[in-house]
Amino acid sequence: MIKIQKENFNVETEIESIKSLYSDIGAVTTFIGYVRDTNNNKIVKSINLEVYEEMALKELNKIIIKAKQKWSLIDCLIIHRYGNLKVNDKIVLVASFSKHRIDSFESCNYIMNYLKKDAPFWKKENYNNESKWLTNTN
Amino acid sequence: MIKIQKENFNVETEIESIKSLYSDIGAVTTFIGYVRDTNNNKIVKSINLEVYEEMALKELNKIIIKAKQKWSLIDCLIIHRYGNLKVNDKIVLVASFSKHRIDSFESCNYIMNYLKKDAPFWKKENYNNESKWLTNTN
Amino acid sequence: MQIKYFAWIKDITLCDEEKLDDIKINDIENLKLFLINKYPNLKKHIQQKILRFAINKEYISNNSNLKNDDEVAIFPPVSGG
Amino acid sequence: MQIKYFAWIKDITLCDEEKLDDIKINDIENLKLFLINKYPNLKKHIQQKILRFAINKEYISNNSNLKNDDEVAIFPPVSGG
Repeated sequence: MIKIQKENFNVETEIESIKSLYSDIGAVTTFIGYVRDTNNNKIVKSINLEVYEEMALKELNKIIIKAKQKWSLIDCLIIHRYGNLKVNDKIVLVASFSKHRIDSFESCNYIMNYLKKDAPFWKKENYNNESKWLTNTN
Repeated sequence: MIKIQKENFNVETEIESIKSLYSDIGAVTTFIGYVRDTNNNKIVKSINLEVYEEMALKELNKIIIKAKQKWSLIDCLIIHRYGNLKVNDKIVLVASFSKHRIDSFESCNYIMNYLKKDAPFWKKENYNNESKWLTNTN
Repeated sequence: MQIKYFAWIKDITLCDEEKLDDIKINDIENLKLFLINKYPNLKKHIQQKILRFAINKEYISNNSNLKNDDEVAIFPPVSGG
Repeated sequence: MQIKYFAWIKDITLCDEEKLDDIKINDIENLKLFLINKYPNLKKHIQQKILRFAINKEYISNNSNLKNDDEVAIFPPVSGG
């Protein structure tokens, strides 16, 4: 499942909404990204997250399909927020559900790597008197 | 933080209780283990989880210290349950908190690997008419 | 043809999107020339090849033909996650 | 000296722990001999070296001396997580 939304999310509720569908899930790996208070030695006040929503849905869906081809996955969840986010706010959740640990670990990592490389989201960090658009690095 | 407990836990609440202490956390990787309904082609009814609690605390603490030496970690959380657990119950939560993604991913994986190798917990699976003590494999 | 701009590209184009139905642009290379002409500040970014182009929500890497009902998106390197 | 048993070892010893204060056991090898004698069904597991020993909650890999106030734990391969 892929959700692109402004609203915050509850990690327990989101994981449980998928976990409760399958009794053969033994392993869930999640990654949660947050807005940090500092970046590149500057104090961050907030960020603006822009998305090309229809394309992001397509790209994230492709990434999940590729991950399912590489690992034995029961389900996947990606939630990515957009809009104005404050320090400490959650930005993204990726959760991989599988029978065994290795599949969930590796696929969660893989999905995050491709999300950061290809999914059309852009962060603008707002500092005290200025703003800056970011570019993901590897 | 290390918790060895009978009770269930809420992933959102547990993560937030640590995340809320630090505004420089940008990345949290978690692993959640669950009781599956089937193992080795047998239908699992429940499991009994036994622990050598004082030693488990010591071992898990050592694993966290080693992880902090290898990666740039802000905090770590391990919750491991014991006692009688039903299918779909959570067994374990490992969460690694860091500024950047790679540190949290790799350390969470590392902690789970050593937890499964060295932490003195034992699972007994209960099937319809019999029970079996398990041994972790790699 | 619908052209969509994202992130700091919009600071140069001063719009989120524009329709180019009356202008004859039949491939991405033509579109680049059009953009450089209309927005001189885009020139160096287009020449440095740091921008990404998508047609109908799919990345393209080479020059590609454009049809009148295509949605073309132009954006800088992404920074989600 | 306190000896603690875990998991299926308890199905053989039929107890969780026992105190061995009056018995002279001064190292792990001695303890193994004592255990094999008292619990013949432990013999093959001890000889196959699949059991792990801990003194005062620390794993040991070689033979180690034992003091009277030590807590020794004997257990099969773990299966947590």
